[in-house]
Amino acid sequence: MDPKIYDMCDIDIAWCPGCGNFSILRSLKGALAELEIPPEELVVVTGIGQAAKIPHYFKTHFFNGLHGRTLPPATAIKVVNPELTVIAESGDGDMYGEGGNHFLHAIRRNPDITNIVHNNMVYGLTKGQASPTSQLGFRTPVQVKGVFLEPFNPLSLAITLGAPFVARAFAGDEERTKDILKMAISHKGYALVDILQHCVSFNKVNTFQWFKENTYYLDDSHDPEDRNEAFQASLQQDKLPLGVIYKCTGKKTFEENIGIYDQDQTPLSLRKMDRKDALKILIQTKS
Amino acid sequence: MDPKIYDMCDIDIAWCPGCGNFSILRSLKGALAELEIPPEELVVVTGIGQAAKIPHYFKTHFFNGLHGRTLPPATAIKVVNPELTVIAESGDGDMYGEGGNHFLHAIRRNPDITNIVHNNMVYGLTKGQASPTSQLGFRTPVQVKGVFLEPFNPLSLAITLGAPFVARAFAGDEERTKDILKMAISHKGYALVDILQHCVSFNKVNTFQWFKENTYYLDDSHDPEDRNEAFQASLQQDKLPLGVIYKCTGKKTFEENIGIYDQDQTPLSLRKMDRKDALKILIQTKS
Amino acid sequence: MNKKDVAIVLCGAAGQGVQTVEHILVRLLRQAGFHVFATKEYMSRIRGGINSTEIRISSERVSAPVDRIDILLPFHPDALDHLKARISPETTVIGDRKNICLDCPAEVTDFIDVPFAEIAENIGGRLFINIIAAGVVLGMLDVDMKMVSDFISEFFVKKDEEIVRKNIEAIKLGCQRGKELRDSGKARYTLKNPLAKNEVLLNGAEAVGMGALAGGCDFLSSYPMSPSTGVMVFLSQHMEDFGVVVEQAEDEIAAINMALGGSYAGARTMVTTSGGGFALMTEGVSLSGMIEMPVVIHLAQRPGPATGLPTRTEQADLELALYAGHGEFPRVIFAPGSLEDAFDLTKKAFELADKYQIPAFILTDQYFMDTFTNIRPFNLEGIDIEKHIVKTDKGYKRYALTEDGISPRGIPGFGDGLVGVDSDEHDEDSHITEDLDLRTQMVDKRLKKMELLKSEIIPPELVGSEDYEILLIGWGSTYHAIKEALKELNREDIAFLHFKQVYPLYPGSQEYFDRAKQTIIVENNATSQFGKIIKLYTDHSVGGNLLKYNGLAFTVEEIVKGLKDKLS
Amino acid sequence: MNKKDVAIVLCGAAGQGVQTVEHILVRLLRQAGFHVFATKEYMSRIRGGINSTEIRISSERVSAPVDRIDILLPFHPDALDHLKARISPETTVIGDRKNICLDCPAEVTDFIDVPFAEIAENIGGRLFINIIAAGVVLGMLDVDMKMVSDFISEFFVKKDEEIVRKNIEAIKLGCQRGKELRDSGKARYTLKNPLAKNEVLLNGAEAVGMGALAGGCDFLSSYPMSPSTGVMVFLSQHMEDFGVVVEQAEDEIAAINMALGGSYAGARTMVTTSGGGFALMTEGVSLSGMIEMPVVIHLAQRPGPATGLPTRTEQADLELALYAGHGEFPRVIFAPGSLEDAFDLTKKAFELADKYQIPAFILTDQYFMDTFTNIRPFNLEGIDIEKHIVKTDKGYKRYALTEDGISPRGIPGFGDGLVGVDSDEHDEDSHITEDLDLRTQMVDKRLKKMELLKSEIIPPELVGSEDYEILLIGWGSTYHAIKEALKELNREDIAFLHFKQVYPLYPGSQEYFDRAKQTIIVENNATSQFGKIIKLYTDHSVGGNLLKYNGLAFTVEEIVKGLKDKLS
Ligand SMILES: Cc1ncc(C[n+]2csc(CCOP(=O)(O)OP(=O)(O)O)c2C)c(N)n1
Ligand SMILES: Cc1ncc(C[n+]2csc(CCOP(=O)(O)OP(=O)(O)O)c2C)c(N)n1
Ligand code: SF4
Ligand code: SF4
Ligand SMILES: [Mg+2]
Ligand SMILES: [Mg+2]
Repeated sequence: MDPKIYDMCDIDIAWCPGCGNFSILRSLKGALAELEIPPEELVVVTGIGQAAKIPHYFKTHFFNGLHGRTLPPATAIKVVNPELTVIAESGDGDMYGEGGNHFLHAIRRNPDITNIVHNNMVYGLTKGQASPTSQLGFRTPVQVKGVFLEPFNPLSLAITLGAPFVARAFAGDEERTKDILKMAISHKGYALVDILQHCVSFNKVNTFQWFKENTYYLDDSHDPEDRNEAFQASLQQDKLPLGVIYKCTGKKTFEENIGIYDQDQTPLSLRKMDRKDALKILIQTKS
Repeated sequence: MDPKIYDMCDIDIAWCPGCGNFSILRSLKGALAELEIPPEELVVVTGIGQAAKIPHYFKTHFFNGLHGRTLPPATAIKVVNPELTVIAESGDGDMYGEGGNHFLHAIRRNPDITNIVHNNMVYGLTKGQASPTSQLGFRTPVQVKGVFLEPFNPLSLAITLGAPFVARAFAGDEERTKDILKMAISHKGYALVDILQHCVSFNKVNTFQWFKENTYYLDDSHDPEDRNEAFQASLQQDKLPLGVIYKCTGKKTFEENIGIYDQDQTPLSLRKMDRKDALKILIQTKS
Repeated sequence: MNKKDVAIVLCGAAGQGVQTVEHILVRLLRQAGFHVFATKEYMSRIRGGINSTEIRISSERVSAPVDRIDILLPFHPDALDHLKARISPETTVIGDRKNICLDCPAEVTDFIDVPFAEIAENIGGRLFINIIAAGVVLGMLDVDMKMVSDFISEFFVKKDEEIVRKNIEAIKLGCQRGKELRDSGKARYTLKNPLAKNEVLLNGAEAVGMGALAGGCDFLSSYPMSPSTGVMVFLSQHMEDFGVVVEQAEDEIAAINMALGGSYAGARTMVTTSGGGFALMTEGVSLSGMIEMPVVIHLAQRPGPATGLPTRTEQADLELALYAGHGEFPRVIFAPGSLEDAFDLTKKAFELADKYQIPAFILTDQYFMDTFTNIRPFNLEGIDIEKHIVKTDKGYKRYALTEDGISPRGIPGFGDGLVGVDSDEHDEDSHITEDLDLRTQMVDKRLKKMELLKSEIIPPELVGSEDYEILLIGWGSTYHAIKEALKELNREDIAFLHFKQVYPLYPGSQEYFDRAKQTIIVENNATSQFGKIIKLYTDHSVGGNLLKYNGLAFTVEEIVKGLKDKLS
Repeated sequence: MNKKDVAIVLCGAAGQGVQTVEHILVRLLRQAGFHVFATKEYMSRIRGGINSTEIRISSERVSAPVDRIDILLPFHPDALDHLKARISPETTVIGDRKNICLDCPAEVTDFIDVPFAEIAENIGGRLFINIIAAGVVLGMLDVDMKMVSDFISEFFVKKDEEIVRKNIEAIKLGCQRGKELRDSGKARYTLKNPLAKNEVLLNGAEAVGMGALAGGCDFLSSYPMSPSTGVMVFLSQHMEDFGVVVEQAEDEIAAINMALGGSYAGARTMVTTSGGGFALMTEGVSLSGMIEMPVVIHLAQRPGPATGLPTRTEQADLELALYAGHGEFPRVIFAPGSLEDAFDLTKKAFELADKYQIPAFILTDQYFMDTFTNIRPFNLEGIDIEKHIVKTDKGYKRYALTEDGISPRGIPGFGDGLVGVDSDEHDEDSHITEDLDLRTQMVDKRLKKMELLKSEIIPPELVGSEDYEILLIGWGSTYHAIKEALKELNREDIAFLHFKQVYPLYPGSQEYFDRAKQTIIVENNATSQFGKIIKLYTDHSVGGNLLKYNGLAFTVEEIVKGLKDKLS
């Protein structure tokens, strides 16, 4: 498929020129095109923030909900219609701050969705406060003395929680980000892709250059199927590893576990409902 | 100190006879007495649930707030008056379910509080639904086919998030639980004590006996200061290790970082406020 | 003593098996053809404390709690103290002498000593006490022994034979005692016309749950919270036979956001919650308003603020339901008074939510959830489920501006179009907009649906004479109690207007008020919240009120007395 | 052209430095002794789009937005289209010809070509455009050059010398152009009586922040959300000099629960938030009600529902603030109309919250937060902070039942007593209770405080003739616009009643309404929420309304026109 099929004409993109979000959008379109997923079979669920505006900029079904509430609707959409490809996508503040509890429990639930986080280590849309991933010492108008909360490590956390696919990418490398996204989307079960993203307006510390200098790709010596090794890799701070950190297959998904598709594969959303007889029987049990 | 100084007369305890909560209460009183912490210097903050009723049963200051919201008020109380010993205590549902986001971020903040969780692997007060720590296959009136969400491992999570003290205890062993609590309370910084607790009314799987058979104490060969070793220990599932799993010292606390006590050690709550001059100066900067 | 109905109260600590007695009695008595009504009040604890269940048995339909106790079965020494205000010389107390505490202020004039504990020990242990007690009641009411032992066998079907046998023995011994009492004339009730034979026995949670199933509910996400959990448990039990996704969310915020996502994808979704849990959902309610996404919210009220009294009842979250969520958007709020209402209105809530793409509320309360009554089986004619979903085509616009404000709703994966929804102000195609004229149009479009909703309002039900001078007003779960009180008062000049839909208000309400010389509202709260809604949306200020907010439901006598005081 | 005040509008994309021009202009013009007023409208994005700032400069006090544009400085080709409805033959457009788009529907009759870009390039780059533009305005208004260059040096003090020099050069060049225009008579304004010399220039966020400091605030926990973040930023900047804990919470639920914990421990705490964030706090509001814990809630409104228009303004969360939280408990709600109000009322909110142990609200909005005006420095006499905290003794009971409903509040660590608070219904000692008579007493105790609160209500302010026939009603941030409109209308028979406290309502309000033949309410929302509060709490139904809900604040002309239409 040509990534052009996702293009929308006549749109005014609200991102700042030079922002890493543009690259992420291109990588995502590329990945979807190569996976042959047409817009009609794709739902992108987002919260609120700069990253969360992404479904307004390409052709897809979308649910642009509340700040921090990306994962609950995404999980529900997938279970109601498993035939759809569901991507839950948002910023670091949205996903790990306001939405932290859903992050924990969505991973436990293991729906077959891809969770993409644009991690610019700052709150962009609200003009530059610290996010959970902001680095120690990062100064903002609110964190006047610099951040002193332990930065949140989404990768280690996801691995600890049992996520079956955990990866890190860098927006600055569109090609490899595309490849990582392809793997994540194809993976059955919950897949996290935390994408390091430069914010040219509010993060003057973790810039494109900084990310370039402080990341490296994991090579073949890394075995993503070894959970312990993956965990160790996720903890590395001196240089941040990129690529698929952890991967395991065969974990049952939420949709499979819930039981609704044991007998009948028809998506819930398309089933015919005739409940008169069943209700009659049910009511009689109460006599 | 004699633990009797915490006794209240004439109280009607709402816990079921045989419940592990009674033992936890005794261990806690013992620990506090041995640490010579009088009720007047202690604040117990709880949420809602059976465990959360604990401060109604012994002498202490207490803030029995909302379900899931134990850690935010506890953090605030400690920073407003660091002279108080602050314990944030509640059930597994409260702390890891409804309160999951605060669990994540309180650990990042590292207030000098002790976080005690009565982990009975079930929602007691609401009559027996699954909690985040319920084991796979656990059946309830809501989880009719048994739990299939990945059980939540609070210890691994806390270690991953950078908690400086992480321990597991078993309510059935009052003496050693008391010792663990003593270490946790004395530890400077956030300290988690997840206490396995038998619920005789709603958890017929993870009973006193089950916990007895499925736990063991870490011995001297375990080095709690080795984070990696601690993490590995926290992951053990065949038999659950008890004791101090992880410990590190010297991490700055929230109260120290926030800056309010850099110059003046007086608790915020007891400071005199005269702001007229400072306000005059401030207003003049706006001319 | 020869009453048309008997009020039996069982009282003991949590864990003493009072619920088992209740369960057995109400079902057997209904099978025996009596009308039954059972309601309980209990503490927020699992064991201990002191709880009570009132069972009314009658040859006429009976559906409201009374203060009066005809027969009291105390299982605990604190029982008499707990119920002292309700014990009168008319009360027959049956039970162990040791449960009649000596320094109890209650004046027990009619005590029948039945040594339950001793009899039980003889059979094999104290755990048979409650079965024996049930037997005594059944015996006094002359229920057929065969029916009783069949029921018991069935009830204990999963236990081993020895246990079944002992339980049958226990209940038989109890029945025998009951018969003896009956025959001795000590406790004689002539309840005629057993007519309830073909009826079913349900509580509020089941009626709401069945209404949800009838309304096409196929997705429920919720977080446990008394007294709303019953609906989640009910649907969980029927997940398989009805194909319903039931998911316990990590918190209430996840619950409502899941429900909205599910609805977006094409399911008919619902949440069930209570006060504090609902408070957490209010941002989600606003999202439903903005993205015009159907969701049914069952809000089972309990006394607040905050945690309040988790197992008690109140009607104090009406204003919260009405104003929940920031910004301005339409909604409907139903408040069932009867089990039939609960079924019909829950079903209707799904229909309206879907048709108008709005949040629809069912407001119940702990009293309503936990109370059993026998009723005729629900009418299932015409319960065909009509989904208001369109197949999309290429140019589909989710928020097309239409005459009446309703934009045809598509779902992803059904048709060729793309379906977007956006919590920001949006254009017709659901993209973020900063076009401020469009903003105004979109607000108007959403609010316009309020007008359409007004054409479907359920009128209030007038009980009593059309020719009233005094009009009682009530809403929701107080229905039966006020109705019975009205009957008791037996005055031609008083009628009762019951609102099942509390928002938007029925436009004809004004007329009812105008016809009255005096209006009195009865509410289970402290500030007369529905009275305020009436003041706001009609030109009437309710004249007087009868309010109760101690955590218990109104009894018939309380209403009678309260009204007599006001009217004298 | 000889106006008593000039309305200048700067318009460009986000990131083009419009805010810098605004910043420099308003401060320099105020220093020059003019009265200034500056308000902005902007899109929810960081770069691009199209935003505008209106600056009014006058010899008389001026505090409200107007539609009229006297001077327009377009920095972007889309500017004229964006502002077309406000451009008239009276508008002088100054700027680069390339920013006057040719197919723009706006009729520009008075265009002065100043090649900003070219001049800027000559100095060293396009980034000087905005400084030059500022200079032009300053020159036209004849501001002293020395003052200007001193200000610029100070403004760029942290930059290197070369940059300072170039900026001074730029602003001088601009000033020169401005003077030439002034001298040529092309754009002449005679603004007399510069009197604002000793005044200060503040926006709403700063006024609320200073009020909080004056009210003794020493703890703020919040989560960023436009337009409420300004208050958090303000307090963060002054954490050190005032000893305030400012903590960014992980979410709004944590924020309010931290604030309640901080208050319990003895701090004076506050949260600042907006629509959706506040919706998440509603359970916490109920907790404040139940445990009787003071907390000040600053709610800066923006258009909803849901995410709505994050950077726009609206007055549509009044009902939410009033009814937020399950259960029944007292609260107060203030809505400042002026910066002075914001200071006084925020201070007062802390006092009342503490004295009555309740949640106290300050309701502002984006317009109010972001708008600058010069005012006299706040009066700091009598700002001594009185804490209503008692030292406890051994037998201390947190919820002692007292005559007036207020139980003396102790804190842990101050005195010999133990201090417990409980979100369940509790006894005097704060332990969980199931004593249902006590429940009623505790509800009464909490609600009783409402009566006391009524004795401290701030009366509405009547503007205009006492002898009115027509009464305009407004609340909160519309104050100045309605006031100026009233002056403009210049009719003896019209007065304006402004409510700064919107709940509980001033008991004497009724009288004001009774004296009017006609009442008209002006609200920045779609359903007249304050009108509903008047209907509910007085015997008056407001006669007509002027509503606006496109996301912008009312301008003077809009109100004038709206009223004329209604009155004709
Ligand atoms: C309930 C709620 N709280 C706060 C906000 C304000 N808000 C919008 S976006 C945002 C943070 C954005 O940060 P992030 O998620 O990292 O996205 P980015 O803009 O950096 O891409 C916040 C706090 C909101 N919209 N809703
Ligand atoms: C907002 C909110 N949601 C739900 C509840 C109902 N609730 C009370 S306690 C509880 C769970 C208790 O489980 P846990 O925390 O494990 O404590 P336990 O009773 O097992 O000790 C729930 C769901 C509540 N009080 N508030
Ligand atoms: S503010 Fe930062 S994250 Fe947002 S669009 Fe601009 S550069 Fe990107
Ligand atoms: S329900 Fe379980 S946890 Fe609660 S008191 Fe009883 S035994 Fe303990
Ligand atoms: Mg971000
Ligand atoms: Mg538990």
